Amino acid sequence: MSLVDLFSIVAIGAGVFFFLAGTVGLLRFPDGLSRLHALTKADNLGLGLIVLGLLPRAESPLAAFKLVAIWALVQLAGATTAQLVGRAVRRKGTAA
Amino acid sequence: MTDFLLAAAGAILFTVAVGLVRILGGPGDADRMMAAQLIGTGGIGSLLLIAAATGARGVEDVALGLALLAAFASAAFVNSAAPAKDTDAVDGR
Amino acid sequence: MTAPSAPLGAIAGGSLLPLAILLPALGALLSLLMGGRRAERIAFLLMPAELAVAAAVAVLVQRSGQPLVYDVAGYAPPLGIALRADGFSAVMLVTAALITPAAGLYARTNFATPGDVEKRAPLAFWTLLQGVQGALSLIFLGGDLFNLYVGLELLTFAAVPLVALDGRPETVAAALRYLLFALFGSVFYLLGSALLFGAYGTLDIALLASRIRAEPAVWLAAGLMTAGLLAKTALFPLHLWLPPAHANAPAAASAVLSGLVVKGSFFLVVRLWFDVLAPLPAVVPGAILAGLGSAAIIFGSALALRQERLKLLVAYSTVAQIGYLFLMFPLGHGPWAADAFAGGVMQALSHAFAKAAMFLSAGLIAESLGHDRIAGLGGAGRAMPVTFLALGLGGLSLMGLPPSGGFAAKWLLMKASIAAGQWVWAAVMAAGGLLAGGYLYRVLAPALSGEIAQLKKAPQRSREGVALALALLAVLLAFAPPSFFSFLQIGRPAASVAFR
Amino acid sequence: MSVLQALDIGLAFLVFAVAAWTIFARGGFAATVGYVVYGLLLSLVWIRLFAVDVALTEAAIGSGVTGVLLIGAAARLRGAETEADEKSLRGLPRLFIAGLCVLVALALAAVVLLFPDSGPSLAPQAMRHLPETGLGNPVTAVLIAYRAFDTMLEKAVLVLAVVGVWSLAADRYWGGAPGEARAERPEPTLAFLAQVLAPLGILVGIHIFWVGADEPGGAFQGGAILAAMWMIVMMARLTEAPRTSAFWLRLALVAGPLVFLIAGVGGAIFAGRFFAYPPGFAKPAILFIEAFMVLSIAVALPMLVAGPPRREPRADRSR
Amino acid sequence: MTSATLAGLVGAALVGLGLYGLIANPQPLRKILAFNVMGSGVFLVFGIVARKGAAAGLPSDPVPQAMVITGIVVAFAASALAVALVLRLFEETGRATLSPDAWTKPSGEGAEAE
Repeated sequence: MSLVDLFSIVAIGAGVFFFLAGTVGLLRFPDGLSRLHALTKADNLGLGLIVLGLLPRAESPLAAFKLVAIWALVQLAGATTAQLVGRAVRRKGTAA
Repeated sequence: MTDFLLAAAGAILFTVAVGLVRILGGPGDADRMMAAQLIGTGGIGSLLLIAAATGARGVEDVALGLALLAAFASAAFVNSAAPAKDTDAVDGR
Repeated sequence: MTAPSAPLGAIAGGSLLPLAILLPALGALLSLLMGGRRAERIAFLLMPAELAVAAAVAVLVQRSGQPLVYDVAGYAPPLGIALRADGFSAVMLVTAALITPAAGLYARTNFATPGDVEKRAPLAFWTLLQGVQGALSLIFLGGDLFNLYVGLELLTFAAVPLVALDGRPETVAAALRYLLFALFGSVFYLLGSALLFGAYGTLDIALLASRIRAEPAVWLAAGLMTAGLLAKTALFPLHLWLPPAHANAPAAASAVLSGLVVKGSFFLVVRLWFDVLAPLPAVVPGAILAGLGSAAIIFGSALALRQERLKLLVAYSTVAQIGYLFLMFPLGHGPWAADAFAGGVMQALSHAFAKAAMFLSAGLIAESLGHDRIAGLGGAGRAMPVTFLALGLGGLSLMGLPPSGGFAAKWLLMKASIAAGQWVWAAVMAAGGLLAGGYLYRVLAPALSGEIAQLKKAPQRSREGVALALALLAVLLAFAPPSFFSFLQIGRPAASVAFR
Repeated sequence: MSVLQALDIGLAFLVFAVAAWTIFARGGFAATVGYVVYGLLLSLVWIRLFAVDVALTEAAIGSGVTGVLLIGAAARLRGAETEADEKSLRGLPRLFIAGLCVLVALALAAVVLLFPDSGPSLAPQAMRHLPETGLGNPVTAVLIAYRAFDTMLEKAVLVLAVVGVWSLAADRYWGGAPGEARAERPEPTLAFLAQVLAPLGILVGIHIFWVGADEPGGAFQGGAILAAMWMIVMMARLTEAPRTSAFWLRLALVAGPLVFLIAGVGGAIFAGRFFAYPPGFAKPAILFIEAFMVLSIAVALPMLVAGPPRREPRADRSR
Repeated sequence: MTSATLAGLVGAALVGLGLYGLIANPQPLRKILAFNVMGSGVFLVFGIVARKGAAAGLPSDPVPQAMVITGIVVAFAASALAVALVLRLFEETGRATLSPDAWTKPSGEGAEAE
């Protein structure tokens, strides 16, 4: 097994672990929004590690760049979603 | 190596599925929106892994498209929770 | 690029086929783009050209005695798409090219654009009307099942908004229900096409006809596609959407919807069973279709008898008349096949003209009286005789009394079913004729009574003329010469069976 | 059983489960969220079928744009469903329908299982004619050359759909802009998202359109991504929805089918066949047509999502 | 079992599910969702047909793929039109149901004026 493969396995394995951990957290934490917030973080980290593990396997610099862009976009989506939906919930909280 | 990538993809899909069961049921619509977004993250992750394992061409663009649109459902959700109906906009009944 | 598949495709007439589709499509696009009053002008500018193209197609088919074929883009099937015009296509094409402008002429009053300030209903109407015509041309000429799927969807998207044009909640609901039925139909049709493609690697009708065998995939595909098309044709028991949609649409739209649009999907049922699936033994499916048709005749007529509004009555009579169309299916094999086919086509044509005339008349009556309650029609016939003449002549065709196209159609179908020993269809037709007489009597008897009707405004002569002209065309079909019936057989696999 | 098979089975089960959720979930909104997830999973399935062009379309239109449309509708229709719920079918008819559907599914499954593993295919023919088109992506060649007629007409379907949606406006709003005028300040987060996403998305959309000639991608997918970008910008109120009477909007809407149609007629003149391309000019002609199709898709999809005009045609410019 | 066959079975199941939702669900929005589920099932059947037509160095027959792409766009347009109709109905009547007694009674005679 080459060094690249080892790197991929470690990074991707760690990524999968974060996804798993996020879900376990989801099942254990009692409170709604904070639990989702934690889950967002875990999943984004997980995706980041997977992208990291796949980077050395990318066929071209463009493909590698796309991988990073995908991760960045998902980060952005995760952060904004949490904020948008959170705000909607708060607005509801004050109104009700 | 291929099998490892596929197994990783499968593991992520599995955790996504478990999370899905937990969150799609609610309690509120806000939870559901967050869930959809998170499942998107997992889906993109397993998509990349499957692509790397099976060597299908052009898959990064699919993932790129999905990543671009990942926040869209939430944006539509926030946008359509019309001001007049704000009070019941979040988790309905 | 590649050479065309058949030398026939090379003859110049073939290029008329894409033109018949592209002209109305161009009209619809330009109407939206230019907007305002120009939408109407574009429609009327193109409609004569479209009629000329349709007529030219018919003449060329007649001259060559064979279907016209055109490989679009120069790629022969199975890779490319072919358009084909046989006798049946050509007459339907001409029919659509006659009824659409007639409905347009009638609609000029309702959908005018005064002062060239663009208004909602006129722009939508003129754009969608041309969309309907383009879609119908595609359906009549398409030689590829997926291309025909696009045609079906084009038809749906053009027809559904026409129903909701006046924006009342009940019309919106009727349009929604229509759309859901139509979408169900398209999906089933597409599913069947997928199975056929999976089995034979082509969706070209001619190629499929030569490859098809009786196997599970084909039977399932046939069932799914037929069910989908029946939902769009509103054959009993999938007719629920039709009466509210056709009765609530503006009269000009109703004429097109009832006269033409349902014929589009019916046309494809005929294509499917008489061309694509011709090699299959079709006794049982034919009997099922005709059984449903019979139920539609009885049920639709009986409901028409009970309606209180004229437009609803006319709409329910469409449900019944659609039933007749399906009586041709169990009679497709045997020495009587030519009669049965001609009868079915004749029914499609005569009903198209007659029903368009009746909906236009009903629209005029509703506008003139301010309502279309049958109970309030007393004496209206004397006040607006031309309108009621058109209504009555259309009714003649529905009842199947001579002289009318409806009579010719029912006579041919009856002859065929008796020759085939399938008496039951003949009996149903007789009963249907009586019921039709009943519901028309309900309308005409009070209208022709001695009461004095108060008109809010007199109907315009020109619009009465349009309705009457359509009704006369329905009557005129009764005098179709024998050559017309041999024309209908052009392109039929069993064209050897000469019409007597 | 290999890992790949296990993954496939897991994916199949997941897709089925989410679809079932979409059909059976209690609330309309919950079902709609299920559908958004479902669209995403479907793109995975399409990847597994090696249909990357379809996966791209599904990701952009099936999941993304349709998601916005349905989530928006579900959010608006909240509370409209309780009454209808009571009228839902019960007992015997429900059982009958369920039986019918199971029957259809089983028959379909049986036929699918009977299909040979190596079925009939048009791939060899598609590849043989590929050089004539100058393209490298056979799916694009099917769409824009072999079956160009389908594609042109399907663009016309989109235009008719826009007319149909617009025709549902109230008379006084005809010609005005879709979407309600809102007094509310735009969400700052949403505005930020749109500002970051839009330029990137436009790049990606154009990229996907451009590589579509040779790699997976094309006018549909690129146009849909651009459409999504316009939608997010409108959702964030960085720009107002245009008036439906605006000439440029109508021109953009019909440009795709119109240019395609004119090119098709040009084919009859210059290449002897409607929708044929003159030898040697195929690729530039195709890219030219596709560019207008991208434009039309990018405009038509947001207009379909935005719905009928809801503002007075004159008043909205003063805002 | 190949992944193509598996996808075909899922497609069949989706068609059944969607059909059930289309008929049995009373709310129009749910019917639209069901239509989309059913549609995607049909597309998957096309997908396996394409996959089984792998030839000439292509992993999948491009012709059915192109048909699916066309179909997805058309299905979206159909959903958009249906959603517009549902929302219009909701705005006019405060309800989104196809059951006629929900909206004809209040409007009464209005239906008869042409």
